[in-house]
Amino acid sequence: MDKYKNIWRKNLIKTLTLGVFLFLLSFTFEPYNQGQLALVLMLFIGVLSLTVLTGASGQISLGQGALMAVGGYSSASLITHLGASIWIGFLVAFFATAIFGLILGTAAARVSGPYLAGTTLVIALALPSVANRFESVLGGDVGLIVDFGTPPTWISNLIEVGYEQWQLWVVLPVALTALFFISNLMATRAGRSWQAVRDDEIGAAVSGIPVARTKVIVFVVSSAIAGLGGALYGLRGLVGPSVYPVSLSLTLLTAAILGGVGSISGAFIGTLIVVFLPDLIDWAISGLAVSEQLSNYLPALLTGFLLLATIIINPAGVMGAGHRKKH
Amino acid sequence: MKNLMVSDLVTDYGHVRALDGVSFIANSGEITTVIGANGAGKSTLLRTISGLEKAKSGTISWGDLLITNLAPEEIVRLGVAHVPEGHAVIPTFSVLENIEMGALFRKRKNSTDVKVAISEVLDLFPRLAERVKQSAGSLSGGERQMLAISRALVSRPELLLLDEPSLGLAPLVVEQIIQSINQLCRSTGLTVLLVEQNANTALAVADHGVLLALGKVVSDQPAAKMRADSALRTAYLGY
Amino acid sequence: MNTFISTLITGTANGAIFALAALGLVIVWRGAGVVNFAQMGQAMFTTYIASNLIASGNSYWLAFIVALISGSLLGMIIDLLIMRPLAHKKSSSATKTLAGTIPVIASLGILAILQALAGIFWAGEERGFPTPVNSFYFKNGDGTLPFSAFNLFVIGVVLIVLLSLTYFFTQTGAGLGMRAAALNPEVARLSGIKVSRMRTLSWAISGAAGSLAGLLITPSTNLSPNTLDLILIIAFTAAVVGGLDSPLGAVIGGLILGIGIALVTTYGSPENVFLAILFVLLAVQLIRPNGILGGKQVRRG
Amino acid sequence: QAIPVRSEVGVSATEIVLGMQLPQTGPASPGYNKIDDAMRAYFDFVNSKGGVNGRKIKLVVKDDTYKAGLTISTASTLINKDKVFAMVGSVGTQTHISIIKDINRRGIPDLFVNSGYSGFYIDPKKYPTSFAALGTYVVESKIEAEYLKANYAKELAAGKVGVLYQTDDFGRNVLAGFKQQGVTFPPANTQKFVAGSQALGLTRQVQALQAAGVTLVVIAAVANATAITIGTAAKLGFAPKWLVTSVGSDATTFKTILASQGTSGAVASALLTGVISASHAPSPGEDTDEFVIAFKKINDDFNVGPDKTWDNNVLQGMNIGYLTTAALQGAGKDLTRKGLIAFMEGKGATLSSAALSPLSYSSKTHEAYNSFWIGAYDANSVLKPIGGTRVLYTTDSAAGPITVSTYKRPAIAADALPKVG
Amino acid sequence: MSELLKVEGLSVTFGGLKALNDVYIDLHKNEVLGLIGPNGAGKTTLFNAISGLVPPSSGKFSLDGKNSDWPKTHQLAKLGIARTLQGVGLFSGLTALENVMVGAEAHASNGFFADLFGTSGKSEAKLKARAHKALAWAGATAFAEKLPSQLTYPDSKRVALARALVLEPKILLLDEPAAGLGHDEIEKLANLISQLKEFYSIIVVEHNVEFVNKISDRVYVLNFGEVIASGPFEKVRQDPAVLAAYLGTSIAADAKLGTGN
Ligand SMILES: Nc1ncnc2c1ncn2[C@@H]1O[C@H](COP(=O)(O)OP(=O)(O)OP(=O)(O)O)[C@@H](O)[C@H]1O
Ligand SMILES: Nc1ncnc2c1ncn2[C@@H]1O[C@H](COP(=O)(O)OP(=O)(O)OP(=O)(O)O)[C@@H](O)[C@H]1O
Ligand SMILES: [Mg+2]
Ligand SMILES: [Mg+2]
Repeated sequence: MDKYKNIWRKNLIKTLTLGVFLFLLSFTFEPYNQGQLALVLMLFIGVLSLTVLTGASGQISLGQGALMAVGGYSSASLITHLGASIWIGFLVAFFATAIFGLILGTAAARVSGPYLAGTTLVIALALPSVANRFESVLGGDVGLIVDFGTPPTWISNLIEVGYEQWQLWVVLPVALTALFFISNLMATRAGRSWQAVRDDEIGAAVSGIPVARTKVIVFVVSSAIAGLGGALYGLRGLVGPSVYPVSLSLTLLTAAILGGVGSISGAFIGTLIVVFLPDLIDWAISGLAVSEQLSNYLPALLTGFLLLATIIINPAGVMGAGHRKKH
Repeated sequence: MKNLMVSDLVTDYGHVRALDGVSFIANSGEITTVIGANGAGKSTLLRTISGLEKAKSGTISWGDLLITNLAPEEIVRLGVAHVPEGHAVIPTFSVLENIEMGALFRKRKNSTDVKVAISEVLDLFPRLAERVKQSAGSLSGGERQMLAISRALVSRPELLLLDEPSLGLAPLVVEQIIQSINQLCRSTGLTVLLVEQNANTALAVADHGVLLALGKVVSDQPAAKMRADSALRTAYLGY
Repeated sequence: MNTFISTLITGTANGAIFALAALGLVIVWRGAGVVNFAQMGQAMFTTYIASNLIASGNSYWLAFIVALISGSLLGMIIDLLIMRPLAHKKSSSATKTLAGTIPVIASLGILAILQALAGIFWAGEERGFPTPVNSFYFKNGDGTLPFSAFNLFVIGVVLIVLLSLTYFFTQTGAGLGMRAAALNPEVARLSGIKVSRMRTLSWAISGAAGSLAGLLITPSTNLSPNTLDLILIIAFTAAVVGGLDSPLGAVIGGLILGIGIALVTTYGSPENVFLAILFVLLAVQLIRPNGILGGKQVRRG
Repeated sequence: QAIPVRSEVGVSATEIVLGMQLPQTGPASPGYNKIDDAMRAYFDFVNSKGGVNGRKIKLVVKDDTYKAGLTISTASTLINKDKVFAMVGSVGTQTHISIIKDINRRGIPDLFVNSGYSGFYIDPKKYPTSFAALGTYVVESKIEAEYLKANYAKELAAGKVGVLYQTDDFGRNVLAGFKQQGVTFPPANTQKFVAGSQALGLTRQVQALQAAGVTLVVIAAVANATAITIGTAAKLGFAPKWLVTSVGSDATTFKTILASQGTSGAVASALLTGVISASHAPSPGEDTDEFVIAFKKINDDFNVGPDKTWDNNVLQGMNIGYLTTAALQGAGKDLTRKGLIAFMEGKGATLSSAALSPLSYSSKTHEAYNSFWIGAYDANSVLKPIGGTRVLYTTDSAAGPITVSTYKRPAIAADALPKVG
Repeated sequence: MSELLKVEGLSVTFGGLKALNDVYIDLHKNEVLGLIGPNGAGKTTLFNAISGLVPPSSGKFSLDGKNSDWPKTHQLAKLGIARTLQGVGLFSGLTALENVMVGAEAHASNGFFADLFGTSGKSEAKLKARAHKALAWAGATAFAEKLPSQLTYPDSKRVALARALVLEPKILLLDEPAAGLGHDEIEKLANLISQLKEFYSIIVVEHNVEFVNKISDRVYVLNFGEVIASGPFEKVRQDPAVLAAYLGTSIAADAKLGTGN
């Protein structure tokens, strides 16, 4: 029973351990890998949002990238037009996407499975149109140029920080915060009721869970997290339609599947795989005389095969069958 | 005369051994009942016979045919119909479609032969006859069970595997079904393997009884004798 | 000619094409319980095969038939190599969550592979693709009617596919068996239905239908590994709007989308087309969550 | 004489590493995916002649599938992992936007960007290292507008000129260029489509233009959308005069698409015949042009890409290879990023290339070609000067006037290598 | 005895079908009420109406003597009504313990934000303790950490019962709790229900007449959506209408009651 007493403390220790580990690790990295690690963490937040949605509530979204875009646009327009700091941008991204998720969830709570997948897909598709409609604010198809900026002087006076490293330092606390909160939710009543709704709506309802509201809440939480990831993702250089294409959503889904849907650590591992796969392929074929046509398409080909292999050999993902979150 | 002969049958679920060397014979034209406590392996036995589970070892023969580990759809085609545990129907199908499905492999859907078979089973369950167009998902629990049985009967089986047909059925209906099945046995030579929780009822209609415990046959004797054996009952069935 | 009428006609012609693609989706959904995102990838692949045949001097109709055959073969291969092993996997608790999602994800993987393979085999210039019959619009006095023999041909094909599908699913035993196999394999097998064969059959049929769609769509979209992506999304939306399990719904959905897009383009702005699609989709879901003609699910305690 | 050893990134005594990104796969790749192979072919040719100052040129190409999110990653790979000395010839406006700030901040030369978006070049203080490879959309369309005003004044006055554009920076820049010259289109004559959605058909737009009774249509769309538009119009029996911006007027793409649609080669050529377009370079079909002859040979000998069919894209790639080689020569043996940029700003305008237009690089602008000539396709699908003599018009991306240029392209050297410094 | 729950004039229709027609039922404190009747008589529908899963076309609902609206499904727990579903109906992705904790939703004091910040440890521990108690009641302590798929049928029914009990409801609605259970198990269940009677009022839908006889104080017999008889089982089973509609010939009924032989 003690296990329950200090949920926050346990998750905080877990989260901080990971954070300190990654922080220290980053010093041994070259800028390239620092940037890659930052990318992993940004996408990890996105995958986490998908994990919440698909893993805990059984709803599947093929348009998670569009939610990330909402976060990206809301923070970037604030930063470019009002000169807000990126931290304010994160906050706004979080809440703006939460509200968007509320609206979307209210409509989507009624549908499930393929229907939801379709809706989210179309949302992703409609994104450029929205950006074009509000061109003066959202920058049309050109988008809004934003970046992580430079570290404040008190840091740069202390230590020389490269751009990639600074990226990582900004992303890390945000990712850890998201991780901490999601871990908390998944370990308690909230996560339990989400799973109950996923497994049996009527059973959940007679147990006193307001099913429709719970589904909406899942959407809101998932969206807010996605928005946060999207804001970070945009800061890499640009917030624009071609930054959040349908393929981004598919990348997130791939990472979630490779890592084992519903598992938080799996989400991290899956993201690592997705981000480093191209490097791996480059390395693997560097010595071989591969035709350009083949090498161009190799990443897509391998991702496809990896996805298929994962679900055929072990649908639960790399975290192993029968893996379940334990408190 | 086609008998069902099961010998030394072993079936596992992963590490769980559900059937542990089961042997018995169900005689043609008779009702053989398989009884035993929850988890004894009754359902597994029927599922292995009908091919839904793979036998690890042992054999099942139906008449002169060895049917061990044939695919379920092949086994059905040999005249073996299985009404699995629970209300196995397709909820989004109408009642009629659920029944028709059982006759599909024999004849074209609209052949008179099939129509006759369907009207026969609908006679057996008037409640269903009133609801042929209704979707099976909206049926009451008992009605769904009737539907599952109808689907099996419409294939005009020679061997009927019934897994707790009385589950969720009103006593009157249970009585009716058992009577009809009894009658089918006597008139058409249907062979029945009946799994029941309610040993008393089952033994009352059956010719032969097989008592399972922990995946093993602990008694195999004429039903009347088994019914009278109070020692056996207290030991394995708790009354 | 009256703008409104010509808009309707153009929309109908395009809608027929979306409907054809949507029908392919409905077949696999009904026959194998899978939303097949690889559908247009398969179509793209077989259209490339046809295109190469034509380029090397064969007749259109030979290429047409080869494409249909290879479409159904490709469908069968996908089922045999991927979908069947997936269906045979016992679902563990971890995968139960995703039971309906796994084939969808598999189809996304297949799509990636097919597009990559097409790129490897045939990349290079984007190609066009011929129509079997004249695609020049009919003359109407001194103007033109925005409608061609080819449009008529497509509508004819859609009607034939629709009618035969409806007949097949509702009137024939094989159709019933196919639906049963998708909905509850265990019960279907116990009814003597050869579930695996049914699923393979439905993949084959939908593969052929998809190929057909590809052959008739690419004349207007051109051919490259990715040009059909957009069509897939539109077709999918059409199927969802109409109700995924209803062939007639798919056709209605396709027409709604085709005409809707034409109307928005004419009277609104093309920039709002996708917003309009989204709006229609959300509206349909709020009013009829399972699509216009989709079956209702009964909830029971 | 020994080459001085400097610790400049991407440069060694024997090698210069250049990076490039473009859509090699995906919906936006057709056509563009030939540019890198042509560039590499030219570099291999240079390397076969001993390289630049003894250094071999190595081109590292990354595929960004035209997704800006990916561009950022591939740029990071090029910069941090492959440690390129400079970026060269990168393709795509939207994708390049996502990295231009970062590249410039790092002081990495960003040469010969394949985008006509003027925002990249007109303010060198903002993007000091980025230089164009094309004329900007605005320059080209200003010149085209002027041509319309001179030759189609009646139609303009009668409101018989229409436009079809894609709603992105390209389309909007073209409209802006026309507007700058005082050419605007009545609303009924103005049709648009969302870039990338042409697969849904452009029939409605073409019908609307037909209904509006226009007799000349300006198309500001990518090559395949242009082909779809002209093909659709043919089906509708609508045969206006077409003016196609250079982006969408690749004859090869046009004919490949229409020909494989079953439109016979003759009909496809007929559709293209008379289409007006503009160019800063010779048409690839001009087989008497000395650059075309030289580049074609290099392409035959050195191109190992999947599709090396000679066309506008290959010509463009060859030209960038040529210019890059020239710039590297000009930056000297002691090759540094700063030095290269200084050379581009100081002497870049003196470089010559296959183009018939001079280059206009300076410390005030990083635009490339500010001159275009107007031509029409002949029956052999070669863009030929209208009226027989080629007239070059010059202007800028701002409000500058349009003048006739007297530039004469210097001849290509016998060894087909640029000669600088 | 006061009426804890009263349903008056309840009618439910599905399309043209009248599944329930003017049904009156009352439940007293600490009473076990049997609800029997042929298949499709409307028993589950009655439960569904009380639990807000189907909308009644007419009828009044009162709880504790107070008239009120028909409950919404998710408010059921708050009103102190727990129900089991026909069949098993556990959440397949949650352990037995977690399943039962979900049943205790109404007692949970941790809100969303407490969960978010991870400060809900105390409340979670309380829920867990409650769940353990309920599991113990239902005799399911041993498999608290197991997933439903790892449980035998009777064990999963125990967990399902525990999920209802954990609410400590005023009213317990049990839909065919004995179905599929062996003789032994049924015996244990009957004993358990007799014990529970001390704390709760219970309505049981069941086809096992012997079981119904044993546990219920009164029974209602439904047929074609109408109450055709009510009262103590001994009395009702003599009713010719009930015999004809439900029990069948008296001899067969005797056999099932275990009084034959
Ligand atoms: N799918 C399964 N996976 C693992 N074990 C199983 C599975 N199905 C049954 N078992 C186990 O196999 C044994 C026999 O089960 P079976 O269902 O055959 O018993 P039964 O006699 O039919 O019981 P009941 O009367 O409850 O229906 C039991 O211990 C059960 O827990
Ligand atoms: N959603 C629905 N649509 C149409 N008819 C329905 C619906 N739900 C229930 N019915 C019908 O209402 C009647 C009552 O069903 P109910 O489930 O209440 O019966 P029951 O008494 O619980 O039967 P059983 O003992 O077999 O479970 C049945 O005839 C059933 O077919
Ligand atoms: Mg059983
Ligand atoms: Mg019921």
